[in-house]
This record gives sequence, structure tokens and C-alpha cells, in this order.
Amino acid sequence: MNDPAAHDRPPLLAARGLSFSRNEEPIFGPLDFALHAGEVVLMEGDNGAGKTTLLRVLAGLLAPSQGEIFLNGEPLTLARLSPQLALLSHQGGLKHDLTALENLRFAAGLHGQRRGLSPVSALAAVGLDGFGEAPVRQLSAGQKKRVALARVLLAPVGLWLLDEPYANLDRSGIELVNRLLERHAHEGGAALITSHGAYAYTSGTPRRIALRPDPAGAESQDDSIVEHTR
Amino acid sequence: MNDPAAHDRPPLLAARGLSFSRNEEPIFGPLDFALHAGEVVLMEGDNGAGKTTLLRVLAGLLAPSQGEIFLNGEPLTLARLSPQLALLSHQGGLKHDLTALENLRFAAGLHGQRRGLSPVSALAAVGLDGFGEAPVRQLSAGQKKRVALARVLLAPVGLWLLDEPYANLDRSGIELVNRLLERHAHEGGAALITSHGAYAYTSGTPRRIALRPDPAGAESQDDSIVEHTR
Amino acid sequence: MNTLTYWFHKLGSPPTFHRIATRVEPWCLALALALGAIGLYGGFVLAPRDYQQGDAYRIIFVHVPCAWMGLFAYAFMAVNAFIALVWRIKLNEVLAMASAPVGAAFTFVTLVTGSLWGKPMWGTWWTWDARLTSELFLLFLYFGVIGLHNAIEDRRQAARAASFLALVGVVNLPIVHFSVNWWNTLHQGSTVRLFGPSKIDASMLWPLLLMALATHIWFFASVLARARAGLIELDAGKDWVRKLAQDDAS
Amino acid sequence: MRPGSTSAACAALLRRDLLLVWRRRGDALTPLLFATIVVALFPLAIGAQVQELRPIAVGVIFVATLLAGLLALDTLFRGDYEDGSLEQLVVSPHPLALLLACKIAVHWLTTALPLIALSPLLGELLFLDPALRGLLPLALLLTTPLLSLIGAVCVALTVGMQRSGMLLALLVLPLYVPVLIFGAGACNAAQMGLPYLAPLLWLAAGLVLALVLAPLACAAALRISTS
Amino acid sequence: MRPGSTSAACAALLRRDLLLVWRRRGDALTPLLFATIVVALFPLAIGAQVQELRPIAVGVIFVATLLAGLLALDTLFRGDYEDGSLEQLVVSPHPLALLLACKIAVHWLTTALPLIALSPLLGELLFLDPALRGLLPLALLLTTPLLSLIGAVCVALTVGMQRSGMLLALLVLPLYVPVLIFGAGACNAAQMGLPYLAPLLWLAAGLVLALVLAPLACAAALRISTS
Ligand code: HEM
Ligand SMILES: Nc1ncnc2c1ncn2[C@@H]1O[C@H](COP(=O)(O)OP(=O)(O)OP(=O)(O)O)[C@@H](O)[C@H]1O
Ligand SMILES: Nc1ncnc2c1ncn2[C@@H]1O[C@H](COP(=O)(O)OP(=O)(O)OP(=O)(O)O)[C@@H](O)[C@H]1O
Ligand SMILES: [Mg+2]
Ligand SMILES: [Mg+2]
Repeated sequence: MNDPAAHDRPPLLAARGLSFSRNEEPIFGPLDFALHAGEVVLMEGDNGAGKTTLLRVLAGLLAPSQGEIFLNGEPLTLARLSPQLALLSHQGGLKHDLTALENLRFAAGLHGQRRGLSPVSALAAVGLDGFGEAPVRQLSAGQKKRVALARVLLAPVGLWLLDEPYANLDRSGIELVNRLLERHAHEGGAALITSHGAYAYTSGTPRRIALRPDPAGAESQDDSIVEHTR
Repeated sequence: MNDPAAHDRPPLLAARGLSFSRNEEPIFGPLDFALHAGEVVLMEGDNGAGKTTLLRVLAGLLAPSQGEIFLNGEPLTLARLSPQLALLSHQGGLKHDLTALENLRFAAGLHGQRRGLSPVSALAAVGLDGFGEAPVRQLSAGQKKRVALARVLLAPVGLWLLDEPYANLDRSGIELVNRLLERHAHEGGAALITSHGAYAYTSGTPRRIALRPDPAGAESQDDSIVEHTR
Repeated sequence: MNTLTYWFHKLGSPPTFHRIATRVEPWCLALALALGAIGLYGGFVLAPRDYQQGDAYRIIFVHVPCAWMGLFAYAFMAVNAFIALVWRIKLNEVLAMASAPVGAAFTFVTLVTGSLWGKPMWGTWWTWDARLTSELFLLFLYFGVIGLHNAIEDRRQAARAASFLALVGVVNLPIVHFSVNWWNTLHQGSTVRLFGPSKIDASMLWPLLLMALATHIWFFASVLARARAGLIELDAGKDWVRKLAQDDAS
Repeated sequence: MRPGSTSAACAALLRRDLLLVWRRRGDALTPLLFATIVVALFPLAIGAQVQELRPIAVGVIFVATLLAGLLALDTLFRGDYEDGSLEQLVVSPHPLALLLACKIAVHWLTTALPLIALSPLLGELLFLDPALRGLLPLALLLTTPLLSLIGAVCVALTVGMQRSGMLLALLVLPLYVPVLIFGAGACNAAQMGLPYLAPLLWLAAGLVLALVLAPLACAAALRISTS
Repeated sequence: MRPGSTSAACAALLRRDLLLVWRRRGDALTPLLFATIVVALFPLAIGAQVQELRPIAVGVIFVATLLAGLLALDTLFRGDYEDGSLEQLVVSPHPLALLLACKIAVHWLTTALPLIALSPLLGELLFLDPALRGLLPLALLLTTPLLSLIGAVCVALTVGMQRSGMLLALLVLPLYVPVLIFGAGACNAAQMGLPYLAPLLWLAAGLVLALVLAPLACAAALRISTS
């Protein structure tokens, strides 16, 4: 927000009146928010608040019950899916039978690769130097998470949607995620992340957006989106 | 350790010269340690240090390559499996098609149930009061974790082996785990838990046990078991 | 908005549909029962014995209307499924899913009456002739649609997935209907024509047509009832359902 | 702290597994439908005449039962393995073999028994020799539990692997062959008017043996494959 | 930032899927072995004489192929769904239908093609009429891709569910039946010296249609079932 020029361009991600219901039971929303280049938004909320669901809706994997999503100012419809986002979900999206490097090479083929990065260097960037040739199945929970992060890092996209990127990571891994987010925002990208940990990305000043509209107009501590700007 | 009487009884869990290798490559060990009633041991270690593997060995799910495990002073062999421990692993061990209550009722049938607790009250104890009748598949990541914790709580055993009990939990969930551990230790139980979070169980004074023997004799920060006594 | 789309939207809104369906339903049921009773009386009592088949042929008055309904219900389901998929209209999802069990029941009755009839006519309960086989697989398709619908948690997603399957399965309809023309089979060909002279005596034709009318009305009545229940289940949290429950209570 | 009794544990397991089947009763019907469909494919692929179908009726029904059982096998431990409840059974204080025996029993009750009940109808579809109407269900009643028990041991061996459906088929089918030969053999002998009691007795003997040994083998196999 | 081209994405997907099959080449062989075992069961269940087996040879081989394909279907998207790579395909910037077509192609190449190559041997096992030696592989060559394409649509519909193997069979088989009738029908007609070109042409026409429509339907079904 401290860079007024950023607001001339359309926001990387914007939601207008966005809500999602399962079996007509509202999970979240209606929500209105925008995510501009250079921002990292941390979404916090109690267990079951709907964070994962929101990320999946934003990625175009679930159709919203109401409202619209805009990527770079263009509406995202189920039919025309976003070419411009990278998603990290609980499952990781890795093939356990392939090695870490083979997984990243495939991702590079599918999504393209960021200028100046290669599968090998992305793997080094997440601290898995010697593990390129090990099948992913043999990696520990945290090592798998790092490979999935390398995949996100490699994709040439501006918008990152990361669901609990810190879970299962040791302390150096947590710092690594913070470093990666910092750099991504600095290079003009944006990220929306969920986390329960106090250690999560903490540079900048927080801004909150309620996941559910608050009848009293006040903003509640729970069920909220906390936003940090660079 | 501050209760000398506890040492007259055999430790709830003890390992002697315990090590585990995959394909002749050592993962951890040799390890010697004991876990007495009233202790909660927090095992910390980098990603891939072998924490999950150690817990699975202690639970009797993997056969150790070398060394012995004692439960209440009796050796644990693969054939005579531990009647006295509760395990929380990454998968949770819940049936997604059954409701939370049905899952707990089954657990109570299988393992028996702790005096003074019932499936309903265990569910209430983990803060899932209204969710007893929802199929587990519909719960969020953190809610599933809470149901799994209720299962551990319900089992009438002294020894808890918990793999990353804090992951996916919100702050009230983290406090809940700490409260449960506190009470369990107070009632004469013991727990061995893994975690990466700084928020983890922190009452008492830490003690470290290296997951791998340190050649220099010094104790390293990484790959270590941190032990807290009541 | 022109009047047509206006009525479309009006009818398509669950509360309106519910109101109209509640009112129409009992009349439909009564009419279907009355017509059915007359038709059965005409078929089983008034119509003359067949000189070849004796009384066994009288099962035609159940078999043929049910067979038609099995096919009609599928077509009805497919049309609704198409609308549900393209325009995402809730009412059509519910209608499509409501017609599946009814259609399956008619198909099942067709199979049972057919094989009951087959025993005296062909000397066997069952043969692997094209019409019989394709009718059997029509039943399986119905089961598939119902099974898929039950297997998915989210009701609307389930309805859409099952609708999709119903559309894919439409290829089976022409096979069932035209199988008697495309392959020469044991089962007899068309005897009743909508256009042009039928190959059936008028004294047998009118009960048959009456029965056909009765089954159609019955079908609509039970689809309406199921759709109503389905809508209430879907909209359980909505205002109009809550008001309904209150009205019921008071 | 009072650990539960073993019989309570078995009862809880039986109750849970039956409840799971009931929750997915649509799925539970599918072995039935699968066998029906396999049986129905043959007249389409071969021809629909009585003289074509009657000689192969027994064989096709046995093969269909066997394949349906084989497919259903995959669900025996898979779900429990993936969601971690198998671990819980292993670390429970009760004899694993007994718990597994309960699981196998539920599996047989819910997959094979309905198929046996349906077998007269399947026979009708293939113009089964009327003389076999009583014998076929009896032969199936002896063979299917054997198949479930043998299959459970194999499935326990492969449970740790991903996408092992095909490997399982490979392990299981050679073991199924003798059962098939005795079962179908008895029916074929009866069809030709030969004595058919001997193969049935062999099957019964095998069943008794398997009832005792298979759960033990299953528990041992599971310990190996999950470690 | 340069997004990859669609052709590069397809190439990467083809390469990865082939690599995965190669990593599990044991598993890749199993449809073959499964079909062989099914074929081998019939002489055991029915009898081993030429006059018993020859009339049913074509039918048994077709049914075995169909069942082997059906079992293999389950692995088409399941693995990708479970480990989240399917999500990655869906959020990728390329047409989903094209990516799925690549997956189906690899699946057909690695499961059906070896079976077609083996079919003469299977025919030998069942004393297949020598006149059909050329026609049978040809008919399989036309039917198996159709089965893969139709099957892919159904499997896409059920991919979000647990343990849907049986439901899948129920969905798929009614759609397979016409294919089976035409394929086996052509061979049976040839065996009786009747003209057999018409059913083959129907199959070819169906194949062309399915090649165009099935990937699109598959993508649509996937969007529904994963949402
Ligand atoms: C299980 C066995 C049978 C099945 C599944 C079956 C199925 C059908 C179906 C689906 C139709 C409606 C076709 C259409 O309108 O496109 C039909 C019509 C009819 N069936 Fe059957 N049928 C069976 C046995 C029989 C038998 C044994 C007879 C008597 C010989 C018979 C006589 C008729 C007649 C007369 C019609 C009316 C044909 C017309 O006017 O279009 N059916 N059957
Ligand atoms: N498939 C489903 N069907 C029905 N309800 C669901 C489903 N998935 C999630 N829910 C419900 O939707 C709500 C939001 O779930 P979601 O997974 O988005 O929460 P979350 O904020 O990610 O929580 P956590 O921090 O525990 O991961 C929860 O109450 C959950 O029970
Ligand atoms: N099935 C396996 N085959 C081979 N190696 C394995 C297997 N499972 C784990 N490993 C290896 O063993 C080591 C220890 O793994 P483990 O899962 O115990 O680590 P961890 O301490 O739990 O790590 P994390 O904090 O990431 O969960 C890792 O280097 C991992 O790569
Ligand atoms: Mg979540
Ligand atoms: Mg771990």
C-alpha cells in the first residue's frame, strides 16, 4: 500500500462478493478484497474457519457459490482457468515414485520456469542439495514440503496461494519460507498464505479482513485475514 | 527427575542401544534413554532427522536394526506388542466415512477407555462439541487432528507417542495439547512428542538426547531429543 | 425481460415450484389412479381374448406402458440434466435426479413383466436378444446415475456429476428403441404408431393408451413429490423452508 | 485404567466394519452387480443360444465370482492402511490374528454371501442345467470363504504398496486355481452324472484348515508389509 | 517470466507418465498377466477340449481384454488425484482436455497395446479358429482405444470418491457393451463366414468421434468431480 504506483495496475487478485457454501451452508463470505503486487497476505483463522476452502476457490478448483474473482483484472471463470498462479496444497502434488529433480523438471515443462532458475537451482534454494536423486517417497514429511516449495518457486507466476507452508518444517525451513516470500514480494509478486504458527511471515504492518461479515461491523480476532504489506 | 520415588518403578519406556537403518544406512542411533512416569519428552530435530522413524520403532511398527525397547521393564518384541501405548501418527487413524463419535466409540471398544471419560466427553475435551455427528471427511485439517487427539486421550494407557501433535492446530488447539500433556503427566503418564514449533510444550527444564551419537562428545543443537520434566 | 423468461424464472424458483407442485400433486395422483383403474378394467376385463395368446397377452397393458415410461423417464432426465449442466439451474438438477429412481422402477417392472410374458410366449424367462439386453443395460445406467448421485457428499455436485453421466448414457436410448428394427430379434416390433394406422385392434388399443396416459401422469406426480422433497433438503437453511416448517407446526 | 477385553474389541471392530459397509451400501452392492455384468457379457460376446451357453454356465459363474471377490479384496485392508487405522489395530493390546479374522468375516458376509444368494438368477441367465440348481450355491458356499481367506493373506502382503491391484491379482490367482478346479469340477462332474462328493469334501477340509491358519498368516504378512 | 508452451507441457506430461510406468514396469505388465490368467482359467473351469474352447475363444479374449482394461482404468487418474498432481494440471495454463488426452494416450499405449501384441498367443491357448488370426488383433486395435476413451470419462466422474472401483465398473460396463458387441460380433461373423466389415466400420467411426469428444467430456467431468 505504500507504493501508490502499484494501484494503477489492476490488482493481481481481487474478490468481489465472494462466498462459498456446501449444501447451502455458508462456509465463508461474502468477501471483498484485493491483493496487489508486492503484498503478502497472511490468512489466519481457527480450525475449520474455511481457509483451505477459500484458497481452493481462488485457484479455480471450486466454483464459488456467489461473487467473482479477478486475476489481473480479468474475471476468472471455471472454463478459463488461471495461467498465473501457483498453488501449494496439503497434498503437495508430487509423484512419490519419481525423484525430486524429475518432479521439478515435469513442473517446469508444465508451467514453464522462472527466469534465472532451473530445477537444480530451485532444489538448492530450498536446502535439498544432495536429495535430487532420491525418490520423493523416501523423503521425510518436511523434505517433501520443501520439494513442493521448490515447485512453487520455479513457476513463472506472480501469484502464490500457499496452504500452511510452514507446517512440518523445521526452524531453518520456516526462515526459508519467509525469505522466499520476502523476495517474491520484492520482485513484484504477491502471495496469500495460511498459517497457525506465531513464527509466520511478520514483516510489515497487518491488515485484517473478516472471513465472515461481522454483523456488528466490528472486526473479530477469529476468522480473519491478516494482511502484511511490504 | 525431581521425584526419586518414580525411579523405583521401571521406566514406562526405555531404549538400550537402539538404532534403525534402512538399506544398511543408519537413520538414527544407537540411542539410550528412559522415559519415566510423569515426564513429557519433546523430540526436536531437523527435517529428516528420523523422528517419525523413531516413534514408529518405539510403537513396534518397525523392527529396530539393533538394540532393545522396554515397556514397563519388559522387552518389546515384534510378536508381543505393546498393550500400553497410544500412537498419534500423521494419518490420524480415523475412518472418514464414520462420524467423529462413531470413530471414538470404536476406539473405546478396541483399546478400552480411560476411567471417567467417554467418547462424548473426550470429544468435548478437545473442543469439538457440536461436531460429534459430522462425518470425519467433512472436518477441516485441524478438526481431524483434534478427533485423533481425543482418541489418544480416551485410551487407558500410560505412554503417548505423538508425532507432530501441534501441526495444523490453531492457537487454542496448541494450548489444548499442552493442557492435555500437563494433565497426563500429572496423572502418572508419560509422553514422547515431536514438534518443530516454538510454541510446543515448555513447562519444566529441558534435557537433550542426541539422535545420533556425537563423535566429539558434545551435544549438538540439531538431531536432538529435548526432554522436559515436570 | 420478456414474459417467457419471466415465467421461466418464476417457475424455476424453488418456493414457487414448491407451491405449485404441492397443489398439483394430489390431483395428478388421483387422476393417474382413476385412469389406471379404468385402463386396467378395460384391459383385463373388457378387451377380448387374443385368439393366439389367450389371456397371457393381457400383461401387455402393464408391460408396454411401463416400457414406454422407462424410456420417457430417461429422456426427461437427460433433458433436465442438460439444462442443469449448461445453466446450472437448481430445479432442473433436482428434477433430473428425481426422475432416475422412478424411471428405474418402470424399467424394472418392464423387465419383470417382459420375462413373465416371455415364459409362455418364447418358452424362456430370458434371452439375450438386443432389446432385452439393451433394456437391461438401461436399468444398469439408471443404477449408475443413482449410485453416483449417492456417492458424492455435496448434493449439488452430486447432481451435476450424475447429470453428466445421464447425458453420456443417452446413446443407449435409440439402441433400446430401434433395436427391434436394426437387428431381427425375438421381441416383436412396433405395433402402436402415433401416426398412421396401428396394427392393433381398437378394443385393445384404448385401454393401452389409457394406461400409457395414466403412467405418464403418475410419473409426473411422483417426480414432483420427489423434487419437492429434494428441494426442501437442498434449501434446508433457506427462509422459505423455515417458513414452511413454521406453517406446518402452527 | 481398564483395558478393554478382547471380545469387546472384536465386537467393536465387527460393529464398525458393518457400519462402514452400511454407510456405503451402494458400494457394497457392487460386487453383485459386477458379477452380474460379467455374466451378462458372455452371451453378448459368444452368442445367446442355450446350446452355446449351458456348457459354459458353471465355468463363467465361477470365474465371475472369483473376479468379483478379487476386486473386492482390494478394499479389505487398503482403507484401513491409508487412514492409519491398521496401525491402531497393530498397536492394540489384542491378538492381531483375531482382529483380522473379524475383518475377513465381515468382508465375506458383505461381498460373497449376497452373490451366493444371487447365483440361481445368474444360472438362469446362462441357462444353467436345472440339475445343478442346488449344487452350485453349495459349491460357492464352500469356495468363497476359502477365496476370502486366501485372498486376505495376499492382500496383507501387498498392503504397503501403491497401485498394487494388479500385483495382487497375480499373487492371488495362482492360489485360487486349485479352489476353482475343485469347485467348478464338482459342478461339472454332477452335470455329467459323475460322483461329485469328493471334491466338495476336499474343499471343506481346505476351508477348515484355512479358517485356522489364514488369520495367523495374515497377521504375520501384515507385520512384514507394514514395517 | 515465460510460461511454457502447450506442446512443451504435453511433452513433459508424456515423458513423466512414461517414466512413471517405467519406474513401475512390474505393475505395467500386470494387465497382460491378468488377461492371460483370466483366459487360462477358462480351460480349467470349463474343460480343455478343442470343441469346448474354440466357440468361446473370441468371446473370452474380448471379455478378458475388457476386464483387464477396466481394472487398469482405476489407475488412470487415481494416483494423480491423491497426490495432488491433478490439481496442478487443472491450474496449469494449458487446455485440460489436451493434457488429459496425453494421459489417456499413455495409458492406452502401456496397457492395451501389449495386450494386442499378446492376443495371438491367447488365441492359441483357446484354440482360436485360424481364420481369425489376423482379424482378432485388428478388432482389438479398434476396440481398445474406444474402451480407454469411454472409460476415461467415467473414471473422471468418480475420481473424487474413495473406493469407487466398483461404482466405476457399474458406470463403465453399460457403455462398453455396444463396443463389445461390435468387436466380438465382427469376429464371430467372420468365423461363420458372414460379412464382417460393417461392424468394423462402425467401430472406426465411433473411435473417431470418441477421439474428439472424449477428452473434452473427460475434462468437463473432472471439473465437476473435483469441485
Ligand atoms: C424381459 C423381457 C422384455 C423386455 C425387457 C421388453 C422390453 C420392451 C421395451 C423396452 C419396449 C418398448 C419399446 C419402445 O417403445 O421403443 C417393449 C414394447 C413391447 N413389448 Fe416387450 N419386452 C420384453 C418381453 C416381451 C414379450 C415376451 C412380449 C410378447 C411377446 C413383448 C411384447 C411387447 C410389445 C407388444 C411391445 C409394444 C411394441 C410397440 O408398440 O412399440 N415384450 N418391450
Ligand atoms: N468436503 C467437505 N464437505 C463438507 N464440509 C467440509 C468439507 N471440507 C471442509 N468442510 C467444512 O468446511 C469448513 C472449512 O473447512 P476448511 O478445510 O476450509 O478449514 P480450514 O480453515 O482450512 O481449517 P484448518 O485450519 O483446520 O485447516 C469446516 O467446518 C469443515 O468441516
Ligand atoms: N520409506 C523410506 N525409505 C527410505 N528412506 C526413508 C523412508 N522414510 C523416511 N526415509 C528417510 O529417513 C530419514 C528420516 O525420516 P523421518 O520421516 O523419520 O524424518 P523426520 O525426523 O520425521 O522428519 P520431518 O521433520 O521432516 O518429519 C529421512 O532422511 C528420510 O529421507
Ligand atoms: Mg486447512
Ligand atoms: Mg516426521
